[in-house]
Amino acid sequence: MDELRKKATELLQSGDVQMVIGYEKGTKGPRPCFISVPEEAHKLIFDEQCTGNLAVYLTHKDLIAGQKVAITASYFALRSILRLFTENQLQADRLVVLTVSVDKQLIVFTAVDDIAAYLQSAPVPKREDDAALIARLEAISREERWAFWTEELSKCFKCYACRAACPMCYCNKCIVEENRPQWIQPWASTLANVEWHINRAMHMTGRCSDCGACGAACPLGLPIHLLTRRIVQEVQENFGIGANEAVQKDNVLSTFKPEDKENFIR
Amino acid sequence: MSKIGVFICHCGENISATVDVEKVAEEAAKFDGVEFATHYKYMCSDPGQTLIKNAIREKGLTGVVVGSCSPRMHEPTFRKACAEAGLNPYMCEMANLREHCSWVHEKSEETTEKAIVLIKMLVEKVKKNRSLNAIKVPITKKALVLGGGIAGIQAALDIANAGQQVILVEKDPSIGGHMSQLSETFPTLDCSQCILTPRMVEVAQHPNIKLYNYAELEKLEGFIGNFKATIRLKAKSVDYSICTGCGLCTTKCPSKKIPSEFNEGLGMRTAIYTPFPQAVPNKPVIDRENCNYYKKGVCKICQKVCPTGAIQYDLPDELITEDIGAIVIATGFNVLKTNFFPEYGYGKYPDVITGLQFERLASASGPTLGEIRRPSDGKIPQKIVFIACAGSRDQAKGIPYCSKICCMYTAKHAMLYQHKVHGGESYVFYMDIRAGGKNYEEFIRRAIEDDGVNYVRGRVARIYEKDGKYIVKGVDTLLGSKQIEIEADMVVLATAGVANAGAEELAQKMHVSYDAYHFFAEAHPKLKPVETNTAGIYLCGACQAPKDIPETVGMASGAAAKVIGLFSNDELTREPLIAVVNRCAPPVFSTCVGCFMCQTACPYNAIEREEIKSRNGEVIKTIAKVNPGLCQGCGTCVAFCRSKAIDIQGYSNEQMFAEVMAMLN
Amino acid sequence: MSEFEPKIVAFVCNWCTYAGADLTGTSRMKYASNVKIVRFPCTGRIDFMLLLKAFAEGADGIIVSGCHPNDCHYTSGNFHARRRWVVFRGLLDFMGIDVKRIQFSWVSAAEGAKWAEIVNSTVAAIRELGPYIEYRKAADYLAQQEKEVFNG
Amino acid sequence: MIKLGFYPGCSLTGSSSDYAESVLALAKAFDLELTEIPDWNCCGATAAHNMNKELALSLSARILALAEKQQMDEVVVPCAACYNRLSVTQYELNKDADLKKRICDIIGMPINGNLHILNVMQMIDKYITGRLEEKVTNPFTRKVACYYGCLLVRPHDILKFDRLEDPQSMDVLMEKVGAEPIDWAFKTECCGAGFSVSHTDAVAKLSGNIVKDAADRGAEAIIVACPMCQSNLDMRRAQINEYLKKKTDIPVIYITQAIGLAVGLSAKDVSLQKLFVPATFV
Repeated sequence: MDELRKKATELLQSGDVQMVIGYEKGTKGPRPCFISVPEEAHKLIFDEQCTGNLAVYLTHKDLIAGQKVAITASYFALRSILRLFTENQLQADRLVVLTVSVDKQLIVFTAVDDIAAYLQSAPVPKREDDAALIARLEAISREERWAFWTEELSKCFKCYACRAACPMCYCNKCIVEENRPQWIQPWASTLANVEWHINRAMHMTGRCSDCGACGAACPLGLPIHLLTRRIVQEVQENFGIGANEAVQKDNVLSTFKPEDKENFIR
Repeated sequence: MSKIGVFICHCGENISATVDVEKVAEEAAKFDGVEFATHYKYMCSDPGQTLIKNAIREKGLTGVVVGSCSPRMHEPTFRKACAEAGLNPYMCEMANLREHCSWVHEKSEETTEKAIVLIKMLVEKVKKNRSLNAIKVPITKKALVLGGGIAGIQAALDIANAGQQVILVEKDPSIGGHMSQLSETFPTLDCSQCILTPRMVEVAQHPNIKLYNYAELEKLEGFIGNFKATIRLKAKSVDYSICTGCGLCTTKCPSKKIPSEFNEGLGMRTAIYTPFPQAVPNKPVIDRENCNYYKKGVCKICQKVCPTGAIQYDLPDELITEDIGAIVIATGFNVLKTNFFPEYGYGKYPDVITGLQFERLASASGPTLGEIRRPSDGKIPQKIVFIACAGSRDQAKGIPYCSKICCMYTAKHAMLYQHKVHGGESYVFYMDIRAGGKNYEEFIRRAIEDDGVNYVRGRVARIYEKDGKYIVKGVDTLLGSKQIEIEADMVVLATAGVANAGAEELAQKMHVSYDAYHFFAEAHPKLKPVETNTAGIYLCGACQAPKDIPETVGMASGAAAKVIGLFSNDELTREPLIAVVNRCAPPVFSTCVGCFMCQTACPYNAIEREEIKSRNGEVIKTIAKVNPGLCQGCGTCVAFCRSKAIDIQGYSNEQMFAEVMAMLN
Repeated sequence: MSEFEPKIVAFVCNWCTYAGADLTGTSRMKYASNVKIVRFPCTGRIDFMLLLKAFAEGADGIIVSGCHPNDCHYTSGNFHARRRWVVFRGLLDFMGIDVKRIQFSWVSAAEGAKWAEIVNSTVAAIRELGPYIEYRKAADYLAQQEKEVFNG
Repeated sequence: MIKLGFYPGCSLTGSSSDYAESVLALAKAFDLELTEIPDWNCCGATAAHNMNKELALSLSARILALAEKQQMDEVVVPCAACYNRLSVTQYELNKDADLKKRICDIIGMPINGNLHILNVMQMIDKYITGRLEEKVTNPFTRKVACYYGCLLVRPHDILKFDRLEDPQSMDVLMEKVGAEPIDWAFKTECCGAGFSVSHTDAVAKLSGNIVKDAADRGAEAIIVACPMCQSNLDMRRAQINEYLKKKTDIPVIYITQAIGLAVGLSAKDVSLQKLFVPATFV
């Protein structure tokens, strides 16, 4: 951690970057912080508690405002950063990506390819364990699953915290704001909520870092991150493309293999 | 406010027999925005069309829905009628009341109900239609033909004879391709050179053809009608403007031991060379890899003997660019020549050769002046074995396809052998004889019956050398799978036809697709055999798949016809049913966020990058842009775009949405 | 009481299945009139939202059909569509939406008989499953909300 | 010390104990520790899968499961038939989840299906080649005919080992220890294999052709990596000679014996005394 603070101080002092996006100690757990002066670099922390996906800030034009920034990225944030590079949203020369490995080593990435290599070698961190819920959902009948999700999603009041927390939701105009045609009714009601969450999950295909930030951000604690996780699983199982691979090149749904398998088309 | 006209056709009785057309018109008249609804016996007839035209003029219709047959039948008819009455043709839609309703259902209320809903769907759709104008793209009337084999020669001549400009690019020092290497051609046994060389000369002398030999395509930009091709003219070390082609240099060159490509390694050539006596252009190039001067810095004999001083050692590669309207790919194929067949000993045994090498042995201009002699010792083989399907149709070798030409040329080889070596014994091992073609089967029968070639149906397992003979171990499946061994003096392998080594790279350069075997892919396997999936790029000959000369020439003329057709207009007119990226007010400019994932989805490479710049030239945003010359209107990008920034004209999100909503409410 | 007549929406591509359905007509083969066809240039164009909208607006079943693999008029639109449907179907099933109500198929321009068979078997299957009220209930809930909002 | 699993199979504990001994001796010389899979059974060889597919898969599957249970990652399988059966079984089970489940139920053990199954050439290639040339003290300076037989390289789709029609791996290794491999025509011809006991006349003919070609082309030894090939070419030599109407005395040596000798092991270390046709030149 000292190394990280030292590096941040150095980057800010030298003027190499104008801002460091990192974590500081918060009341309950770590919270994001934005440090622009070297004197504040001592606030930075980075441990296994720091799971939030800071990559979300990289596409905030008002926050970044043309500055060169450094970011301390968790494993999943690294995936998101890779994806943002793939989608032409980041410039390699305007960003310094840092992370701290499991054995507490500070890593400064010099090339985008190095991030990919690191993701491949580092262990995937454990997230909040939803195994019990997933097992339950897989065990119950389809009708019961529908009942479960409509019950859960009927509570959603479309605050879009899930969208705000997601680094991949950087569109200028979200599908829910589209009104010609009005694909999704703007108000919060079960069907419109279901449609929104299906759209959100589908739009994450091949892009999702599987960080779970959407679910964590939900003020009602709805398990909506399970939807995107399901998509990650579908991609892995059907096309043999893992999350690390999917984020790196093209898009799972914009590409194909003639030999892709399915068993439901007559 | 929309003013839609609805026109229900009886189609004689084809529709009215099961659908209550009066009721449909009556109900349609009640739909929101419908100004006028009627029915008529034959809407596509002259009076029917007049009915529509009059209604457009008299009622001031803003949209038309014709409820009749399939739009795949008469959409152009009714759109044209609308245009004639002053309505934008794309404001006309058709509801399929015949193929999708009256013909497939019994007469009933449900059938009429369905017809009413179908009309309603299209009424709602047409309300969201926009006037569209056909897309015009200017055309540069100059064609680029890649490859100077028989395919490229034919295509170039056809285009040039139609009065259009052609640039022919050939990678070797001479045009002619594989056909120039052949001895005689099946099924007529006429001499290949005799029929080819006049064409080659015609190319060289044609005022509309500019020939670049020893050149390759370096880069290709642009789109149909508007390509920009960069061509690399490889350094020849000979100034062609001075060289007279006297050939003195090639006789004096001291490096004489270079295996000749033209003779498939069975003869030698010099370092400064023309590949063969009838070469076009008949001027030499220096093969720098094998030239003493380039290797050791001394020699310069060719320069000394050249009467015109044409030899210039320091000439570099040259890059030129040409504006091009259309491209014909005619880069041909190759045959497998590696140690691909360890079991047959190719590459290990000097007298196990490929079919192409046999062509050179049989050719009067070849290294043996047409006598069949063994490469190893020059002896005339008394017993010879031909193996068809050497690699082809062999999943284990990774070539499951049939190379198509081998059955025929193997029969020809065996026949030539029998003609040239009296008393010689020849065997052909084959899997099946594929002789589909005019006079082809008769040719095979001649080989077997008149010339006494022994055809053995079966595979060869192994060839090994023993006491100066090649033991060909095979099986005769027509004799109860009897194992047979033939002690041969020479073996000829009909090795598989494969794509050229650089085919994949070239395809990527031009953005055309290729198949799993690196042959270029046609746009449609049946109906677009000479088009590629990139508009304005056509293909012909064996670069698409192995094929024989008549088929190659036919395809070349087909590709040429496409080019000539394209060049017959000054502008290219295309249906405007293409994708467009939306634009909106600053500071957003477009809801496109520039992720460019649509680029990877587009089968036509129609999506480009567009920079939105501020007044002082600073790039504010980079967004996608659809090239209207390339987009074919499949709409894959539309369904893929998360932020709905791309939409497709004619099948827009609003239109499709309206149709679905209308159907169900 | 009359038998339940399912409403079925067919999303088809112009070049294969639409033409195949035309052939069903020219061959005068009969099929149930429950199905109405929406024509798209290509299966690659079919937005998954349209399927959801169809269910919400009262469809009991959906047919999505296009060119067989390798036959796409646009070379690869159906391959893209196939991937989309694999993922979409997995997600819907996870959420408890009845994927048995969506029939995907490849019907070529020559397969008029296959189109009739697909339609008839789908109608029969959906008739068996009954009306998709379950999904529309979520929409009814929407209507209630609307009432609450607008009628106080 | 590198530890590898070891599956000797039936032949190596009986008629081909010399093969087992030479494999172990060679491994030891290069610091490889081969641990036998405990409680192993017959792989089913060529007999089982002609009779009952399920039985054949179960026999080999049990061996794989036992190896996995010992947390072995790599298993050396010197016998070409065993190597073939174990590899094919793992491939078939990985390909078909239902089948895997059924077989696991039969043997009562789970199978992951990620075992690395190595034949002797692969073992040598992976763990010995790097140090081979430096350790050669007694180069095997003989003309040799490397004989691969049918099972070592087939079916290629599954084994993915060497070139199908003209394999090279033994030739390359033999060159490294100083031998001169000959170019000959019978590298992958059948020796008669399973007819070793039932149709010795067929063996005499098939093996005879192999021996003859090797001898005619001047080979001083035939090098093999399969116990069946070895026994057919060696043990049946009397009948072979009868068939050939000629006395041939070319010995048939396991590749592990030949390499063992080259790196300084004694003839006894590699059990050379067990040959029927003696290697007189050693």
